[in-house]
Amino acid sequence: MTLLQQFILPRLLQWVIVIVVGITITFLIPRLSPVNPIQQALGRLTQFATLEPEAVLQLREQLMANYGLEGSIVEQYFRFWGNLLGGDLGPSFGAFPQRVNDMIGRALPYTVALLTFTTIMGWIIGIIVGTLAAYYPGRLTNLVAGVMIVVYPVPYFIIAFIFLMAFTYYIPFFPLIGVFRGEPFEAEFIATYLHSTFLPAVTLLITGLSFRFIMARALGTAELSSDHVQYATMAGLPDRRLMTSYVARNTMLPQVTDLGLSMGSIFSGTLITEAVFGYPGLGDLLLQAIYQADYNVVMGITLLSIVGIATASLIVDLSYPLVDPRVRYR
Amino acid sequence: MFGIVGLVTNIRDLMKFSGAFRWGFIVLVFVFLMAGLSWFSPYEEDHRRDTPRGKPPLTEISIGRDDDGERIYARTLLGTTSQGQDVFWQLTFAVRNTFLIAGTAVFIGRSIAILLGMLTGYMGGVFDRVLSTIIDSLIVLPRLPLLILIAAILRGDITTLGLGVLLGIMDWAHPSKRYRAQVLSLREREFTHTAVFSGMNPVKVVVREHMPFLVPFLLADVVSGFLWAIGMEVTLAYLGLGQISVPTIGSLLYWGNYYNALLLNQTWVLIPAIAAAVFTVAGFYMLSQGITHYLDPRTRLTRLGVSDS
Amino acid sequence: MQTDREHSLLSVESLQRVFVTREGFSTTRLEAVAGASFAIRNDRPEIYTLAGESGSGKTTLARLVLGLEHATSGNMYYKGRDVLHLTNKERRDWFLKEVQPIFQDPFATFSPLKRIDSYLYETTRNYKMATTREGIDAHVDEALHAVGLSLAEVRGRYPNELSGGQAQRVSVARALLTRPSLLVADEPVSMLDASLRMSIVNLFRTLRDEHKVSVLYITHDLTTAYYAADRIAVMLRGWVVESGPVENVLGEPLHPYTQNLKNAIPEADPEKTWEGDASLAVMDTEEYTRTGCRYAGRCPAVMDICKTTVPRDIEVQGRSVKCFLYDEEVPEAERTQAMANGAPVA
Amino acid sequence: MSPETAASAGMEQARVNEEARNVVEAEGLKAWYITQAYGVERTVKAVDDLTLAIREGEIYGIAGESGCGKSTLLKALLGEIVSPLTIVGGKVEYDFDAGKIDALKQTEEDREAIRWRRVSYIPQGSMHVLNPVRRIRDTFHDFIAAHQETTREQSIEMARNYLQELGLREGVLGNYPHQLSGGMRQRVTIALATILTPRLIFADEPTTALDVVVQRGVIELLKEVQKRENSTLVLVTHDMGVHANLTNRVAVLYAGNLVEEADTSTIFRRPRHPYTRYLIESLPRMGDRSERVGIPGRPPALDNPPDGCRFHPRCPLATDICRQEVPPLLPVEGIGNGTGPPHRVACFHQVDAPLEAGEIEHAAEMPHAD
Amino acid sequence: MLRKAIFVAIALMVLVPALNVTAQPSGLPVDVPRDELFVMDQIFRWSIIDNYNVWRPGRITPHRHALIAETLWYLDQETGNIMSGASNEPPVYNDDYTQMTVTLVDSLKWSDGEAFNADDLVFTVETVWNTPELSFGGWHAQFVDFLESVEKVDDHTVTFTLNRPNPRFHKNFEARWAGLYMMPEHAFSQIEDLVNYTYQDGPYLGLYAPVEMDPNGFWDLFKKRDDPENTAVCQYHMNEDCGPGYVLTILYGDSTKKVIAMTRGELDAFMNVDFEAFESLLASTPTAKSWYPEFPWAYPNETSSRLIRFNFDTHEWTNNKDVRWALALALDIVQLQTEYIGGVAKVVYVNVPYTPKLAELYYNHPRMQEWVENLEIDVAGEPYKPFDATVADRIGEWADEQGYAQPAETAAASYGSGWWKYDTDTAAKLLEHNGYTRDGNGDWYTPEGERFSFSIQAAPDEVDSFRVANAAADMWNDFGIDVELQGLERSVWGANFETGQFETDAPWLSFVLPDGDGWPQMRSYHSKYYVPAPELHNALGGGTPARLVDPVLDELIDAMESLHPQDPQNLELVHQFLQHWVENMYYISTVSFKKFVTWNELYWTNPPSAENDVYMPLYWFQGGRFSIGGLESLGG
Repeated sequence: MTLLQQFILPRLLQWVIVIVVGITITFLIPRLSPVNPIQQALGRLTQFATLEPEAVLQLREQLMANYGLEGSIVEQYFRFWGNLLGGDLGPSFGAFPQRVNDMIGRALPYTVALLTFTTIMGWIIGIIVGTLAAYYPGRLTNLVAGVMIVVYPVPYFIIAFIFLMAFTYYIPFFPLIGVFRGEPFEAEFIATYLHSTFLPAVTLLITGLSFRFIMARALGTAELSSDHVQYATMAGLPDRRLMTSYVARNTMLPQVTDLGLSMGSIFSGTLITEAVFGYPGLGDLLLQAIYQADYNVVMGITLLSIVGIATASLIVDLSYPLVDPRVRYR
Repeated sequence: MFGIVGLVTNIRDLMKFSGAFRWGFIVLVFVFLMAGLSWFSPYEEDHRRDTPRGKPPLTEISIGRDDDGERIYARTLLGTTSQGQDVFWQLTFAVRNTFLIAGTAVFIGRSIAILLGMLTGYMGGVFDRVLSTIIDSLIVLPRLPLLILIAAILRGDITTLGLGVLLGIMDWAHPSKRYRAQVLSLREREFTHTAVFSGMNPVKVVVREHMPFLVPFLLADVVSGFLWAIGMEVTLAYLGLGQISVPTIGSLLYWGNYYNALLLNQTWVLIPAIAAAVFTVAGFYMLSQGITHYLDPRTRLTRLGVSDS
Repeated sequence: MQTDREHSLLSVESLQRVFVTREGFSTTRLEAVAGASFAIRNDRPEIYTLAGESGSGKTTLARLVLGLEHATSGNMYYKGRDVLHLTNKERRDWFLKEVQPIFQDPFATFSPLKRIDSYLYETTRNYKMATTREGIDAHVDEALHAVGLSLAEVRGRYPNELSGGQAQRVSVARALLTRPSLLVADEPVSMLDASLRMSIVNLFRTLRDEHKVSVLYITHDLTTAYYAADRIAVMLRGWVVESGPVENVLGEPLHPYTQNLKNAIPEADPEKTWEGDASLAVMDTEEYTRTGCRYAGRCPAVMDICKTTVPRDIEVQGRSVKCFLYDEEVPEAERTQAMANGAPVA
Repeated sequence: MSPETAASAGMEQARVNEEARNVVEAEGLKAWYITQAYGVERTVKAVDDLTLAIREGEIYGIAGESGCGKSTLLKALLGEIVSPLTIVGGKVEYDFDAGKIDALKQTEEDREAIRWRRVSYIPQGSMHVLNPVRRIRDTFHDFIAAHQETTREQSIEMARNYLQELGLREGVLGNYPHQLSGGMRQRVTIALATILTPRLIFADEPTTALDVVVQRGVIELLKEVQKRENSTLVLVTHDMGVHANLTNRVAVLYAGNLVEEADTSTIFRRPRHPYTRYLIESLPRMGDRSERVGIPGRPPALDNPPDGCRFHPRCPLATDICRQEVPPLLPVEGIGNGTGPPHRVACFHQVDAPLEAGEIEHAAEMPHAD
Repeated sequence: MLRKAIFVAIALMVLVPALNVTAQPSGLPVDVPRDELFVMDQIFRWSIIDNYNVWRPGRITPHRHALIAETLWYLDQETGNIMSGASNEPPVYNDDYTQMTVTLVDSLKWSDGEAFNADDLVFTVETVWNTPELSFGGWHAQFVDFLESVEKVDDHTVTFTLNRPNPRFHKNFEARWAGLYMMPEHAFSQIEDLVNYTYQDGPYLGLYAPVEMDPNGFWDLFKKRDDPENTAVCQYHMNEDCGPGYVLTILYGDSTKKVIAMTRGELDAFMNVDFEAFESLLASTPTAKSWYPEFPWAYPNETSSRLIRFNFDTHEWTNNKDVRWALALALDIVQLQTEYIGGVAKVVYVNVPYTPKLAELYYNHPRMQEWVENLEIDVAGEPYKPFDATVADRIGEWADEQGYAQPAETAAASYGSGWWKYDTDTAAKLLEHNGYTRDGNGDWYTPEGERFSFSIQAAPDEVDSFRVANAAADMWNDFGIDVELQGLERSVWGANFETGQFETDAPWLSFVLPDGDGWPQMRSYHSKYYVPAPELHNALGGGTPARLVDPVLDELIDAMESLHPQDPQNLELVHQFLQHWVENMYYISTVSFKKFVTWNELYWTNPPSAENDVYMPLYWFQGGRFSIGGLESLGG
């Protein structure tokens, strides 16, 4: 009971608030946009035709109904929540009558796979290399650190673009866009999938890794001077054990927290990277939707990312006491 | 201590103390000089067609005519863009404007962050819980999609400063949480009690006793703030959502990309802009490393030679 | 428990402070101070010691007195006034002036980023002890002289430029600036070398005798307590288990816990080495949650009743003892047997 | 839950074989902190020209105020020399069964062979010396596995047995450090340092910042550990009470110099150096409320120690010779039975009287103790 | 053990992609030999997947439905000629244009072997007429508006009866981008919900049938029918087995990526890239070519033109004709066309593209030529002749200077019409006459004493429009006006002009159709469609973003409506419209559309080009059905 009341419930509540606040914001912002999807659709439909005003009016009403834009913004808001709780994100505006659910459903696995892989790999490699760098200071590690510090602030798309040019043009080794053959989980699909995902993954990995590296190195350096590491060093523990169980294990704790908090920016990076590489994930879909003023798709994706990121944070938060035996809540 | 003389002394002291600070300082002075040079540019900020287009660095180019109508020739340091602008002078404008955007963003974001961080940290109770919950929610929100949307709404009307304000408004949640944690721990430190028993009122305690401890955090945050703001500026500009007619590091990249600089091997258009972004942020990073190290009481003690025997 | 509020400088009545801590997924309710009562006399200044192991609640009690913690229940009176419910203004204008703290770690007492004299000036100015520049300097200098320092030695120095003893003296001097009637000194010497402790403890004696300042002295070091204090309250896991004049309590401890404490003192005499067992707690929180006597877990004279029932405070031999060994409601034979099992009474 | 009871045996002082050989010998040891900052070299002579020998099986105490070089001496004896600490001169040698080992020139292999199996170290402030995210049993395994072939199960079994032997509750093995009380943590640390039955144990202020009851438990544990294998225990603490209760012999350090060395009872009964007398005199005692004073003044800064006897600015007996010449550390004639190590003192004005006589006059003009 | 497993897993995660990349050099998503596969630029990324219903509303690129479907006629954009589809005879109207009779080709078959006949057309018309949701292209609204009845006369003849005269009713079945596509009556009559029917399995009337689609919308694969001889395309080509076996449409992304794809041999044709990208493509890929083998390379006869548009509704200064003329005279068209456009588009002084057909009807028509050469405008009371006939020649000189080989045609045929003089002095006079003043720096101030400044909006991804805006901003700034160039993303730019949130912008449009008819485009400018900003400009069904109200135009539009497009009187009215427009300088027209439609002759040859100008290369207009049908394989 205490567990539930004192620990899980407040966090679940927090999770709910995060989602409500986030979704409300994302509901409102597109509706403040000057780009009216009805006008756009009308423009498309009437482009080659001579129409009488009545016909235009009829078309407009029909579109409003289709797009769920009838009524005041408050009514729209509650209808939106109603649909949402029913698991329906509505129709796409740009690709009417496609359902947003279907569009997201198609893109989601790509993004999740890319994001999960690069985040975990970046995290692991960053911590390992960063801890090594903290452990063995010297010319080489300074060089690596220098490179990382330089790479870290470079915006995602620059790295993405450099890779794109280098490995699709000068050395035409990778496909220009995401190319996937065969049915999922067939050998051919996996082969083409890996082939297409390599560059976006490396881009995300490098940027993610650089920050993890910098952080791990700083934390590792601090940890090395801590009493328990010094004592273990004095006791002649082997380097590998010191590095893993003593330095890295302890530096991982703030890294876990940071990982939970940085899911949002990692997602942003994925968005840009996907767009550059023509990788058919959520990011690419979102960018297209924003350009087409496709509210429902934008909202669907933003909403999903809020829920996803909030849930990721919740999981990190809930699991933190399991990771760190010291943690006390007060 | 906080006078000009004190500042100069501190900086000198820091330069001696920390290699990171030294390098960061030099890099930033260089970058600031670049920004300052913009006021001496022979070209106007938003002007195109000043030079021949797309010439590589150190080419001799015609830069106009003298009074007699004779062409004047000069070598261009970093080459020219496809829009007929001198890359070097464009870069000075770009650095200045990006600094303005990022600086505004950092200033606004950190002001909100400090204010909220301190408020929540000191007030505690329901106020803290409500505000902290909201802050936590905002941390989790993915900002880039929102930013792209807002930029799309304001585009055309958004000024350089406006973009800075917008970025600032979006970048305070994370630091304010950090300040709150810091304030919470400072509040329990013994010297805080000493200050209270010395009869200092809360404002004095915060300003005199706690602020100095927040400075390293602030500096570290300023760096990450700059990093984020520059990254966002560049990303928005790349997507064509910034004010691309104003030279910024991002719009330089945008135009370079727009005119297929990489395809045409006109790397001189892109490299200076990327380098400027990297140097600025790396400079700030090193600076903050140095200052943080310097202000750390533990290292300060060793520095002053009070070592254990 | 009702104390003589009117005639006490400080009167603490059944003060309680409960912490709820969460460790991992489990919650513990810790009674860090459990209905502690004591009083510092008003007629003449005294050094009153709160002694006990670490984790006995003595520091929490000191913080309660200083108002740094909120009491969960209980009362506290200073010069007859209820000080648990002061307005902020009353607290600042009157109480803080009357009661000043001295903290354990002299280096943590002052911000390492500030000059140490700034605290002295702040205190003088904020409590309006002097107004002119000269007056302030003189007032500060006077306080520093009282602790054996001078303004010249301290001015412009950062805390880390002073030795621990000097910094602790400055801390005392700062506390004296408001001309308080009570100093609350929380383990003021535990961070100092044994050879330096005496100088601070002596200072308290001087303050009591010459400056008429009472000191609430919180320590685990019974030798300095014996040396300096007039009266003592021994604390165990939030309880005051034995209190009275220091000669009585430490000279002839009655409570098995006090005996244990006294036995543990390492005397600087190779002839007088320890006898008997020292008993220690494994976990700090364990004893707080024990039903019955909190010492029952490691008491050599433990009886069955101790494990189930909380003992009363018994007035015996000029002191108050919280132990069934002296409770006449417990059959005498049982008590004698228990005492025989227990450590030899010193 | 049963009460934690420390070992109660062995209340008498450990007996030292009079003919025991020296396990550690230091000769002319100079361990300085040398820092180089922007071309300015700073030297802190934390240990300066120090010679001592510690015999097998004894408990050797090193006493002195903070800032006297105690911990540095211990690091030097341990061979744990990390910049800016530099050995400027002298040598430290261990002598176990297999010939002498130069402690200051240990290779990685030497270190691996010696550390924990022969020489061990009990640190100050156990609060942070245990890995906070590792259960005690895993830390035990780490420490054991670093020095001998073992499986995790074997290590834990070994640790369990050892804790039982020491009278500690084996249940702590499953705990994390933060779950233990300070005293328990310190005792676990001692067990951790001694589980491989080292011949030589260095303990640096093992009881500082512990309250009396815990302190007593720790000291008794140390005694127990020492007695088990008749190890040599080198104990650094500023607390003379601990020395009185635990050690066989005490060396008193002042400002990086050894000023007096004698067996414990001599040190406490008939200390000859004024500083030693001060150290002991300044301690309050139960049952005695007569006024005591601390040592006037404070130890000198070691980057610029006073000429001559380093104690002279604080010494009421100081004369001109003290200000000019460094007093040599010489054996006291006519004391001791000739077989044990001599009582050595470095003072021109030794006081040859039992302490009770209160020979030192407190100079009224002396600065306040600090 | 667990640790080892994790290690192995991580190692695999790193190694497998690394090993894999060496095994997978091809960037194409399908496994079809290149001698059977033609790859072309898809232009858009599909957001609607696996839906080949070409009648439903929503985005659709014409090349897709033209590959699989068939309408009655096609309009050659260049010549204005009608090309036959499912009908190879022009429609026959009765005298008052209330009845239209259509004769269908009798040799076409659906891909399932059923013959195509009049039942299919009648079914198609009636279905669309009765189903508002099948409104792509506005056909439904048109039928509701005009149609009285549709009747089958015989198996290959259908008669439409209209409720009022409409000489342009056949346009519904004439594909410029899209015409009403034929539905298979025998199959669709069985389907209840045609709106949501995805039409994945045919039967199709076009040459190709869809076989595979990228679930992510980046590409679409079509396979040639087994009976190509029964399709209109192969019958047009008089080749029983015309066209590649497979067509892959694929979207790589922006100019850079398209060029890279072509250099990699993974793209055989793309719609357009910018000038710089095209140049770098030529340098790296010798087999790539656009319309001309030499300068100016690009296909010049796209049927639209670029212009600078004013908003007459919200900004006072735009309503001053003199100011508009001053702005026009402050533009150096030669510099604009050479420096900004690269010399590759034809100059036009009015919004009529300079295709051979339209040049003949408008620019080179004696009536227009005489008018423009003698055109006089009033400059501060003095008459002034603004026309400069030497523009094309000067561009030719510039091209010589650049060392470009000149095309065989005359300068005018290559570089377009004359334009307005670059005469900043006269422009200054015009402004000063209207109370504008100039300070010592040459900066202009409005009569109210404020700095004369405005913004020009354009979408950077619409390359030439944006460069026109860029050039105008540069030149006007040089002239002393503070002009801000706003590059806006296309949807925002679009929304801005639709709601009147701009001062000037750079759109593209044409006043006439490729066959020369003006009414369908010009009718929007009728003042009855006017709505004030910020209402949607086309809220009333017509409308212009400029919010122009001019009774003279109204009269001309009304007069055109009931005239047959080919009626000489119609042409005269269109001329009058254009003259009136220019005299008022309502828009500043700049250059005709050009397109770097580029073909890589690596796997496929015989694309349309200047040497092979049988049909225009704009494959996205009619889905490339004719040009793709004419391709010949070069072997894999």
